[in-house]
Order: sequence, then C-alpha cells, then structure tokens
Amino acid sequence: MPTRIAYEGKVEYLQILDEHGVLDEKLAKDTLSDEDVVELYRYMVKCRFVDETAFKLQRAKRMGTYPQNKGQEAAAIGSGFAAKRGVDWLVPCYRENAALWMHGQPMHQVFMYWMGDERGSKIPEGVCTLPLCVPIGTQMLHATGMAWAFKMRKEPRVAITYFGDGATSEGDFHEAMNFASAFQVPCVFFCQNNQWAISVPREQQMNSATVAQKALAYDMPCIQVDGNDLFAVYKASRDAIERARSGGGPAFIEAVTYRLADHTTADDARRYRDSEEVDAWMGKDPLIRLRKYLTGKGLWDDAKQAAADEAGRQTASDVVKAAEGAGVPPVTDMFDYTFETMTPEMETQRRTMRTHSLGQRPEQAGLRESAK
Amino acid sequence: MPTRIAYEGKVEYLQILDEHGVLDEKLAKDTLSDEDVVELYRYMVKCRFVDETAFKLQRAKRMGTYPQNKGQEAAAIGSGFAAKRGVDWLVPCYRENAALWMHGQPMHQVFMYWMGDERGSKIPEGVCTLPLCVPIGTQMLHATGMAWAFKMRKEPRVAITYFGDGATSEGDFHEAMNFASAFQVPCVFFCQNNQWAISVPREQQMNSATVAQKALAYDMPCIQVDGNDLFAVYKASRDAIERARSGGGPAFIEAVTYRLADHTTADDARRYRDSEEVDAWMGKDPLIRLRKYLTGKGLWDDAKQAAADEAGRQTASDVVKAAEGAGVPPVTDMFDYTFETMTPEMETQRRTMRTHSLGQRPEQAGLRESAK
Amino acid sequence: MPRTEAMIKQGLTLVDAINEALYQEMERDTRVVCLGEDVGLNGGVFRVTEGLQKVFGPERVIDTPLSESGIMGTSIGLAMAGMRPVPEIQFEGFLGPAFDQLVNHAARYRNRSRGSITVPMTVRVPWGGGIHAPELHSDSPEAIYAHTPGLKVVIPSTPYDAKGLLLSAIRDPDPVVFFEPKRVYRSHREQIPEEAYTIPIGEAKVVAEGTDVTIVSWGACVHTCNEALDHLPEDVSAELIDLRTISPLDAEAIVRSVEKTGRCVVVHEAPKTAGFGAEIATIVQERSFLHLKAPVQRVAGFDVMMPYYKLEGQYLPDAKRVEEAVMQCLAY
Amino acid sequence: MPRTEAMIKQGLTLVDAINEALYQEMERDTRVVCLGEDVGLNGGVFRVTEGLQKVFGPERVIDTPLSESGIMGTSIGLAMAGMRPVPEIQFEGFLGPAFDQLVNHAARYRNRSRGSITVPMTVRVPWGGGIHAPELHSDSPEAIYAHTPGLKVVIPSTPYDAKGLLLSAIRDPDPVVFFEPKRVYRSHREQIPEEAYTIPIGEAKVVAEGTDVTIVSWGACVHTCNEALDHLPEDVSAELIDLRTISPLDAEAIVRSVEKTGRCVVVHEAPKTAGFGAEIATIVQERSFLHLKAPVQRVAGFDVMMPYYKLEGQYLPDAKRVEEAVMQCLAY
Ligand SMILES: Cc1ncc(C[n+]2csc(CCOP(=O)(O)OP(=O)(O)O)c2C)c(N)n1
Ligand SMILES: Cc1ncc(C[n+]2csc(CCOP(=O)(O)OP(=O)(O)O)c2C)c(N)n1
Ligand SMILES: [Mg+2]
Ligand SMILES: [Mg+2]
Repeated sequence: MPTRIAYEGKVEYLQILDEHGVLDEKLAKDTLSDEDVVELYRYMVKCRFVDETAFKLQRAKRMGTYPQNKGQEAAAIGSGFAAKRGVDWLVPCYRENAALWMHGQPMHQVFMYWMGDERGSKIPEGVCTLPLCVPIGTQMLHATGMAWAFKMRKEPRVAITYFGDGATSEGDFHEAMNFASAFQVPCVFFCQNNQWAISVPREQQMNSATVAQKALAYDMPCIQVDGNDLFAVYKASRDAIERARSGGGPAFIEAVTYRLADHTTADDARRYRDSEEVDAWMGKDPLIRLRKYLTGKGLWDDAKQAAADEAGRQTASDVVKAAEGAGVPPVTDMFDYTFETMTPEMETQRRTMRTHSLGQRPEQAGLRESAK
Repeated sequence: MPTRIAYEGKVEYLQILDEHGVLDEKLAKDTLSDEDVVELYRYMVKCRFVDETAFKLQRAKRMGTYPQNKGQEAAAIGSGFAAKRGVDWLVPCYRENAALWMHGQPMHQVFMYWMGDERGSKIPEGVCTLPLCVPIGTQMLHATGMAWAFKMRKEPRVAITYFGDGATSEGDFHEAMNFASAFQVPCVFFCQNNQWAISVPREQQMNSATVAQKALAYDMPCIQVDGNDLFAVYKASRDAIERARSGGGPAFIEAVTYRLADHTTADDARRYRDSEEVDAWMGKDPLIRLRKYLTGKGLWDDAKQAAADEAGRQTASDVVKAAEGAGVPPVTDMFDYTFETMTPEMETQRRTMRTHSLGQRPEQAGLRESAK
Repeated sequence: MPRTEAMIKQGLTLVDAINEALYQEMERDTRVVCLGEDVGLNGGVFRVTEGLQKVFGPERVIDTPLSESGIMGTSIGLAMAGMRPVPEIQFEGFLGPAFDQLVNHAARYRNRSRGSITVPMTVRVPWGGGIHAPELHSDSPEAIYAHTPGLKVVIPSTPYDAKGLLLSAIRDPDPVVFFEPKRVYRSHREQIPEEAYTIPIGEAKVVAEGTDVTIVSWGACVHTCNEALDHLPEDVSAELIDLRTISPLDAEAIVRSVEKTGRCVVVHEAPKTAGFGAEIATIVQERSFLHLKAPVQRVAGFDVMMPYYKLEGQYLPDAKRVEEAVMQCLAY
Repeated sequence: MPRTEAMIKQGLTLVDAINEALYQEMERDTRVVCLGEDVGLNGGVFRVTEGLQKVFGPERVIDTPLSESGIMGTSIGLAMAGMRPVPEIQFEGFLGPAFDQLVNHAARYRNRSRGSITVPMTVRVPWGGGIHAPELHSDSPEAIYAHTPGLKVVIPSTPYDAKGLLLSAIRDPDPVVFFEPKRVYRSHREQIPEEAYTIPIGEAKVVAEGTDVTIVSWGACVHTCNEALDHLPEDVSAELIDLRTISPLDAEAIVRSVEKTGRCVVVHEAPKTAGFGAEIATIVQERSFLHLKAPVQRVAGFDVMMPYYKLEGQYLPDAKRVEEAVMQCLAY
C-alpha cells in the first residue's frame, strides 16, 4: 500500500467542576463523596494559609527562597488523594506541598528545607515520599525506577511523579517516559502545567498544542484535565493509578493550572506577565470554585469557612514554630550522612574542620586565639 | 465543555517503488528523472563496493572497527540527493557514507577516520558536512543550532541530520526536536530506522508503533517512508527540505530500512537475531529493487551492471590506496589542533612529549639510551 | 547597557561589568547572541542580561526552553555555523545536563576535525556558594572543566577583570567556560573604563605583594583571602595571587612568587579532594621544590556535598581558616 | 557463569572474574539486577555479562533503551526502592549523558535526606585506552568522579581484585563507580578462588616492594609500571602501589611507602592537568614533605583530547616514560 496512516493518536480533555462551581453530575459519578470534598476543601484552605505564611517568612528574612503553591492546590490534592498513603510513592518537584503533607511528610520539615536545612528532607519511617527535587526534570527517572522495582517484586504499588510544564523540555523527562513505557512500569506522570517556567510561557517553551501529546511519542495513555478542578484531577489520577496498579502500565496527566504567585520569592513576575492574565486566572482559583460548589450544595457556609480559616492560621503558626524550633543542625551532619561509613580523610576533616593536613593544631601554629 | 479532543495527530506512510520494483507512477510524478535514477543507482553500486571493501580491510586488520552501511544506501542517497551540495549542511551519525560522499567529503577520509586518524574528519573548504559523530543522539542539537544560525542570517540553507532508531531514546534527541520546533528552524531530522540498535530491536527500544510519532510531541510535520525506496525517500526529503528552506520550519522523516550487516565489525549479529529476518530483508534490498525497476524500464542491462561493478571495484581500490597512503599523522597534531593557540603547558608537553616537568632531559637523568 | 547615574558615581558591580561587556560586544559584533533560560524579557535571574533584549531584540537575546543540553548543543551548532553564542547556564549545578555536550563536543570539535570546525562560544555560569541559595545553586565544579582539554576556564573576581576577560572570552576562537562568582556579583563596586578593553586569558594577577608566603586563589575566595591578609600579624608579608583563569593556568606567576616566598597556600571553595588546588600544589612542588620551606597548604571545601545554607558558612573557607593555614605554613 | 575447562586450567581473565562475581552475587541476592545497553541477550559488547540473562532471565539482566541518563536515573530509583542495581554504561565516554544523575543525585541522596534515602548501586564502566577503539571509547575520567563527594571510585587491575572489589561494591550501601580497564580485560589470566570473597574498598595493594622510589598507579597503567620495573637498572629498588580504589583513597599506604623511599612517581592515563595524580602528589608533599628527596613526578596523558588510535600509543604512558620519570626522580 503506497500511502496509509501508520499511526493516529489523540489527547482528550476533562473538566467536571467548571469555573463557576457547576458540577457535571454524570462525569462526577463514582468520584468524590460529599464528605471527601468537604474534607479536601478544608485541606486546601489550610495549605493556602501555610503557603502564605511561608511567603511572609521569606519576606521577614526568616526563610530562604520559597516557591509558592498558590493556585495549584487542586492539582496536588486531587492527585495525592488518589494515591494510597504509605503504599504508593510520591516523587515531587517542589510545588506539591499539599500532596506531600497528605502523605505524611510533616510540613514543618518542608519549611526547614527552605530554611536551608537538610533535615527537612529526612523522610519519616513509613512515609512514602521522596525529598523535594531542585534539578528540573530529573526526578521522573527516579519514579520510573521505583515503579520498576515494584513491578519486579510484584508489589501493588504505584509511583506518581510531579513536574512542571517547563520540565518536559528536559531530556531526562523523555528518557523517563520511554523507560516507563518500554517496561510498562506502574508510574503516573503528573504534569502541573501552570503556564510558566519562571518567565517563559508554555507557548514559548514548546510549539505544541498540549503538553499531554508528548505521551503519544511513547504510546502512553494520556489526558489533559482542568487542573483547578478537584474532581477532574481526582478522577484522572485515580483511573491512571489504579490502572497502573493492576498492570496496565504508565500514564501521563496534564493538569492545566496556573501559578498565581511569583515563580519563587526571588522572582518578580510583573516583569514578564500581564496582570490581566493573572486576574483572569484568579477567577479560576480552585478554592473559590470549590467553595461555590459546596455552598450551592448546602455543604458549606460562612461559619464553616471562618472555622477552617482559623484552623489554617493555627496550623501555619504551629508549623512555623516547629520549623524555627529545629535550630541549626550539628555541623558534623554534613560529614555524617555522606556515606554510611566515613572515609579516613573525612574523619580528619570532621575532627579538625580543616582541609589542610599538616597535622598541627592551630595553637601550635601560633595563632593568636585557638580555633574551636 | 466537560470533555473534548484537545489534540489529534497522525503519521502517514509513503512508498513509491515497492519491493518488486514496481513504481507508483502517480506518486512518482515530479520526483526523479530517469537519468537521476540511473546515476543514483550507479552511485549505490559504488557505495556498496566501498562498504564491502571497508569490511574486508577490517578483517585483514588494516582498519579498526567499521560500521557497514549495507542496505541503507537508498535512505542516505535519496535524502542526500534532495539536499543542495555546498549549501545545505549534512550532520551525520556514522552510517551515511553515501550521503557524505555525494556532498563532497572524500571517501578515503572516511576510511582514514575508521583507521584511527583525525585527518579523516578534516572537512575540505566548501564541503558542508560535519564529522562523523560517535556519541549517539548528540549531533541533532548541532544541526538545530546550525539551522538556527541560517535562520538568523536569513540564508536559504537547511541542515539535515541523520541518526538511528536507537538514537531517539536519548534525551538530546528530544531537546533538539523541541528547540527546532520552538524556534521553527530549517532543520530536517532524518531517522534511519534500521530496526536495530546493536542487539536491541526497535520494539524493545520503545513501546511506540512508529518512530515518526515522536515528532507529534512537538507538532512537527512528520512522515514514515519506505527507507529502501529511493523515490519515497527522495520525495519526502525534498519536500521537507524545500519547506524548511522557505520558512516552513523543521520536519521529521522516519526511513524504515534495515541493517543488513552486523552492527559493526566488532559485532556478531547472529547472537541476537534470526537469519530468517535478515533473509526477508535481503529481499527488500534497495539495490535489487532499483535494478529490477530500471531493467524493467529498459534503462539497465547486464553489461551496464558489469561496468558499474567494475567502476565500483576501481573506486574502492583507489579509496584504499589514498587512505593507506596517508600514513600516520605527525604526533604533534594532537597538540596543534586543541586550541587555536597552544597553552604554555602544552608547548612543553609537545616539545618534550613528557608530562612530568622536572625540566631535565632524559640523558641527564642517566637513562641508558636517550629518548626521542 | 549604558551606564546609570549610580554606576557613574559609585562604580560598577560585577553584574554591571558583565552586562556592559555583553552590551558593547553585541553592538560591535552582530554574530554575538545571548541565549538561556530567562535571559531575555526577565533579564536573567541575576539580572545580568537586563535590558539587552530591549536593545537587541528577542532574536539576539533569546529565552530558550528549560533544557541545558539543548542550550549547550545548539550553541555549539550556532558557533560552528559562524555565530558567537554566549549561552547562560542558570546555575553551575545545572551544567550537569549540559556536561556531555560541553566536554564531549565543544571541547573536541577543533581537534577532532583538525581545525576545520571550531566552536567559538562563551558559556556564562553563575558559580559558587555563599548566597543562601537552595541545593545545586552553590557548587564549584571548576576542576572538572579544567581537567578537560580543549576548554578554557575563566573565573574573574572583580568588575574590572570580569569585563576585560568576558570580552576576551567572546572574541576567543575556542570555547570558554566563564564562571561568575555570584557571592561577589553585587558586593563590590569599582570604577572601570567605559570603553571596551580586553584582559588576556591565562594571566594571573598579583593582588598584594609579599615576601613570606604566596596565597593562590580565584573567584570569590580572593576576597576571603584579602580579608585574611588584614588579620595576619603585622610582620607577615603575604603575596596574594588571583589566578583569574585556571585553564590555561599561569603557572609562571605562581612559580615566580613561590620561588620568592618559599611558601604557598591555595584557597578554593570546591571540595578538597581532586580539586584544582591539588594541581597548583603539585606544580609548585614540581617546579619549585628546592625553594619550598613548607608543604603547600590547601584551604578548601570539605569532601562533602555543599551543605544547604544553614551550614554553608561552616563549609566555605573563611578568612579565619585562611589565616590558620598561612600561620601553620609559616610555622612549619 | 560457572567456570569453563579453559578457565579451570589457565585461570580467569578480568572479564571472567567480573562475570563470575556478577553470577555469584545474583545467585546470592535476588535484589541484584544488571541493566544496560546490550547486556542481556548479547552479553554486553565486551561479553562481561555473557550468559547471565539465560540463567536469571530478562527481568534481572535487562537490555535497556539507548539512554544513559535513563539507565542511571532508573537505577537510582531501583536502588532507592530496595534493589541492588548494577547498571553498565557501555564505554566511559558515554558517562557524559549520565553525569547529572550520577553526580547531582546518586552521590547526594543519602546526605540530602539525612540517611533516610540511600542509593546502593554499582555503575560498571569499561574504561581507558589502548584497544584501538573509536573516539570516546578510550577516555579516563576518574578524577571527575573522585572529586564528587558521595561516590566511591574503584578501579581494579587484576582478575583477583576485580572479583573481590566488585562483590564489595555491590554489597556497599552507597553508590560505587566501578571502572574496568578494558586494555587488560583479557590480557592476563589468573587463578583466583572460586568461592565468593570480598576485598575492602579503599585499600591499596603493594605490588612490588622497594626502597628507592614509590610508583603509584591504578588500572591498566599498573601493568605498564610493572613492565617498567623490569627495565630499571638492577640497583634501583622500586616499590609499586596499585591503588585499586581512588575514592576513598588509601593515603596511608602511599605515605608509608614514600616515607621509606623518599621519592614518588604517579602514573595515569588521563590528561595530566587536574588529573588524579595531582591529588596524590599533593598529599605526598603535604604529609611526607620532610621525607621527600625529589619532587613527586607525574607520568600521565597529555593535555589533549585522547587521540584516535593511530596516535594513542604516543599518548598513553608507556614503560619507557615511566622508566624515564623514575630515573629523573632518582637523579634529582
Ligand atoms: C536543571 C535545572 N535547570 C534550571 C533550573 C532553574 N529553575 C528552577 S525552577 C525553573 C522553572 C521550572 O518550570 P516548570 O517546570 O514549569 O515548574 P514550575 O516552577 O512552573 O512549577 C527553572 C528554570 C533548575 N532548577 N534545574
Ligand atoms: C551515547 C552513546 N551511547 C552508547 C553508544 C554505543 N553504541 C554505538 S552504536 C549504538 C547503537 C546505535 O543504534 P541506532 O541509533 O539505531 O543506530 P544504528 O547503529 O542502528 O545505525 C550504541 C549503543 C554510543 N556510541 N553513544
Ligand atoms: Mg511551570
Ligand atoms: Mg538502528
């Protein structure tokens, strides 16, 4: 046959709860119960408070650079809720606090992390989350490898990995997708397409109509969802996770959302994006639409909101207290965790805190005051 | 709209001259003239002789590891012929001798390259080809960068880059495709899908129906062609090159072909693939089918074949003579071409051919015989 | 960009100096293009390329995708095709994904092609610790690139040097890695010539003359060493050398000084083991063995991952540690 | 794989020894998986993994896509999830694309997570020149990884060491880069114990005892040094140390020897500048300064790209150059 179609692929879009808080009842069937939604909304409120608190801490110079999660709560929480705590592994980038928290990583540790303290990335026993990941696009390979181990050992676990729209430009993303598909491992790739990678808009980052279509390269099931719609995110995530768990291989989810804040506290987004754009997306805020929906359904009212706000404020203050209470780690920590067993050279460095090795004590060298 | 199609893409397949030498006249219209085909067929015969000669040289230990081109001549020549010599740049991997030759890179230099001599990669003035590239998947970025320069300077040039099926698993491939598409540069990505990457078959290399669909990730025009069909390869290449030249941006071509020989002379493909598979592909040999077609059309006969064979043999022998005649490069070459201007340390090393720097001559050091 | 009032009065920071060099060279040579993540509209995360896109347009000051290998690899292609690309890698930690293109291609094309293909490209990279940044924003991988034949590695420590060396780098016919010590991006201001000037790559600078001990350093640590000089006892006369370029290395300058002083201390931020300090110590003992009165001392980062910022101050060599090493060296 | 008649009679090559170690450890520990390009059905391009897939199946001896970062990154994930992956990178030149995962992730996870996440993984890499291979198949990048805190770097030079060190590496709780000197993959045979045994990582071996000069080397160069020993004048008594591991480094062994001999020559294939020889020379002068009768000498590759094979013999240190350096060192 001289000409024929060798391949056809497509990307579907899913929205269940629209910007006005109107639910598509049919699509919402078998997704979240009323109790779930109320609980998750409370959770989102709490996360928003904590996020704002981190921002303020940074401005008060009590925290280093911090990337706000604001506006992306539905994406993190909808997907995080679909994963089994203590069973499935979350492999995050850095804008998924809400999901990590839900899976047991204490939020004060996340604060400690941004305060420049490795102890913030110490994962408690039983918690199945990896540390935040700074080098963009690299962690998806770890998720793929973990998922591969689950498959090898026939464990009913799934890895779900988070990354941004910009991350899909990195080669490692591509290699992870290819491995995951070639070996059909239980890994869910969750792209938080928040429209920006620092100052570069998605349309400039790639010449592609959607991010999700990148999965077609690997014949990997994919979907684009309204990332500010808790229902759509949950449904797509649950379907992908449960399919992966039952041997159906990897999947790709593009959550279309928006970074309502600056890239990080070191950034000033007004330099490169219009306030109209931000304002328009403010209207699609996942919290607002969920509150509208809940109120409409009689599940929520101002008193409940006030209580939720108060709980959020209280939690945030507890988190700050715990994080700041941790103080500075012992300086020897930097040596103690490099290998399981320290090398002789490192022992010397640890003992003397010096890298020169004349073997003399500072006092011997005639220093005016002795070094500690 | 709760659910909709956000993206649709497809890959078309093109064949013009089938395995039996039967041409689809309609599709062949405006492609190659009879004279072109005869000339290119002669060229293919010559390349096959040269390729076999390299193989034998290696077996006689007169050449190092060599990757045969056998079976992929139509892909290299059809695409190479579509590019403008001295204008468009060819950015090869290592299995495109025929195309490089056609664009002016002397074949004895390619032999020298495989004999372990950098002078083999010296590109003559006016020849627009890059050196062979060993690290798989990396050169497509160079082609993209070159094409970008052409676009910046508004030159009507195109870069065409060659790589294998295996190469599309590397992250750099992905980054090149994304850059090329994002900046709409005149670069043509030509994948020689010869079904194998050393011992790994294409179906194991990726879980994708085609290689071409990887271009859908970037909304880049793509096509899959019968890579052993000179007409299809030429048409697809010409269309892509001329579209790129006139500002239409990059394109991806998957040429479905087959590596009839071992991966390289260091490889023994019988360890990992069936002889039936090889035999089946022998029947699709681009030379056989083109000869059938030409003979059927009365453009070719046994006498012409004998003459072409003789010319091929002669050329091969000339190439060997020139390559072997080149001898060993001056040892100082390794220093002389590292930078435009040598560093002081390198000057010392070059002068003394030693890396220690006591500054003594060997004779001074009491060596029994003086070093050269 | 043209100088502001503040610059005219108070002098230029290192960031200003680099910006000025880019601006002047882009004006002079249309082959020069800047590319990288956020270098365009946003002017770079450190504002080093601030304003350039407005002047030269988005085709010459280019916001690229988030793709370091892509930036490096296409820059190689641009350079081979006759442009003079100045890619920026946003932080030294993100050279990782671009390592292969830099080391296996940029460094080798000239030699591999016996001079027929060249890669005149300057890779700008904010480098080093001390700014309380997150992980992989504070490393010092210079030894790796100095160990790569075919690359030049330049590390200015002052605005004056930054401008002159960057202009040399961009005009250099070979690939240059230009590390910018972010700790001193804005910490010092200096009056420097407004017109374009170059400083030869491969020439060290004697920052302070002395007779008792030679201190060799580069980048932000030069300032740490300078601080240490102030704390040394009055009767200690230390010579401070700022290498400015570690590849090619100005070994003569070091040897000349050590043959005078007989003592040497090397100071750098990178982990000690197999750091570039080892190369210097080795050269000194190779070439000035009989002049040495004490072992060459290294003051460096520890052999651990650069700690997160709560502990970076304990990791980075400070004036106290330099002082200690100098005194030990003198007391030997 | 179980020993063949030939092996039983003539001993094992380095390739055989590694194969045997992999076979035994995979039998002992089901967490061990081998993965890489062509390591399965084809048994690896050097046949190091020959036969293993037949015994352990394609789920434990895995042919991966052509994707070094993918191999390294998924191996990290496998290791974190409790497996003991042994990825192979086909040639050292192709560590380039995997550099970022190795250096910025594998080396750091334990420290970054304060011990809660670990990466017990052994990266096997055929390494070094001298086999007339094409470009990027003959490099020696060990200094780069020795400069990376959090990685161990092991380089055996004999079948016996290869087996014992590989078993230690796989059982090590931290990431190990295991460089296999391909020049001596099959050049020597040795009778070695059939049962599993380990050799501690970080212990050098005295290959030949001597009193006049210490020669320090690793990998295939150890054999070059051995050859040089034969050519030295009768009255020269040279001690030869095979480091076997360059990170962690057995500095004590070197220092002990040099304090006896007073002289030291380091030999390696990698380019001289900022090569690992510099670290050794520096340590020797730091710790044995008063014992040194001559500068530590380096015999190394030149500061150029590893040349294509027509000239590799001129680039690689040979016995003659080692001999020269030793004699110069003695004559100092
Ligand atoms: C490999 C690498 N390159 C560059 C950076 C610097 N950087 C940090 S975040 C960022 C943008 C990330 O964009 P995206 O992936 O869309 O995630 P988002 O921040 O929008 O959530 C960049 C360029 C980095 N951290 N890692
Ligand atoms: C980065 C890199 N990894 C591994 C290799 C070793 N290697 C050489 S050729 C090859 C297979 C290439 O397959 P493909 O891209 O399909 O090209 P083909 O050889 O089939 O033409 C491999 C793995 C290499 N040269 N470069
Ligand atoms: Mg984003
Ligand atoms: Mg192939």
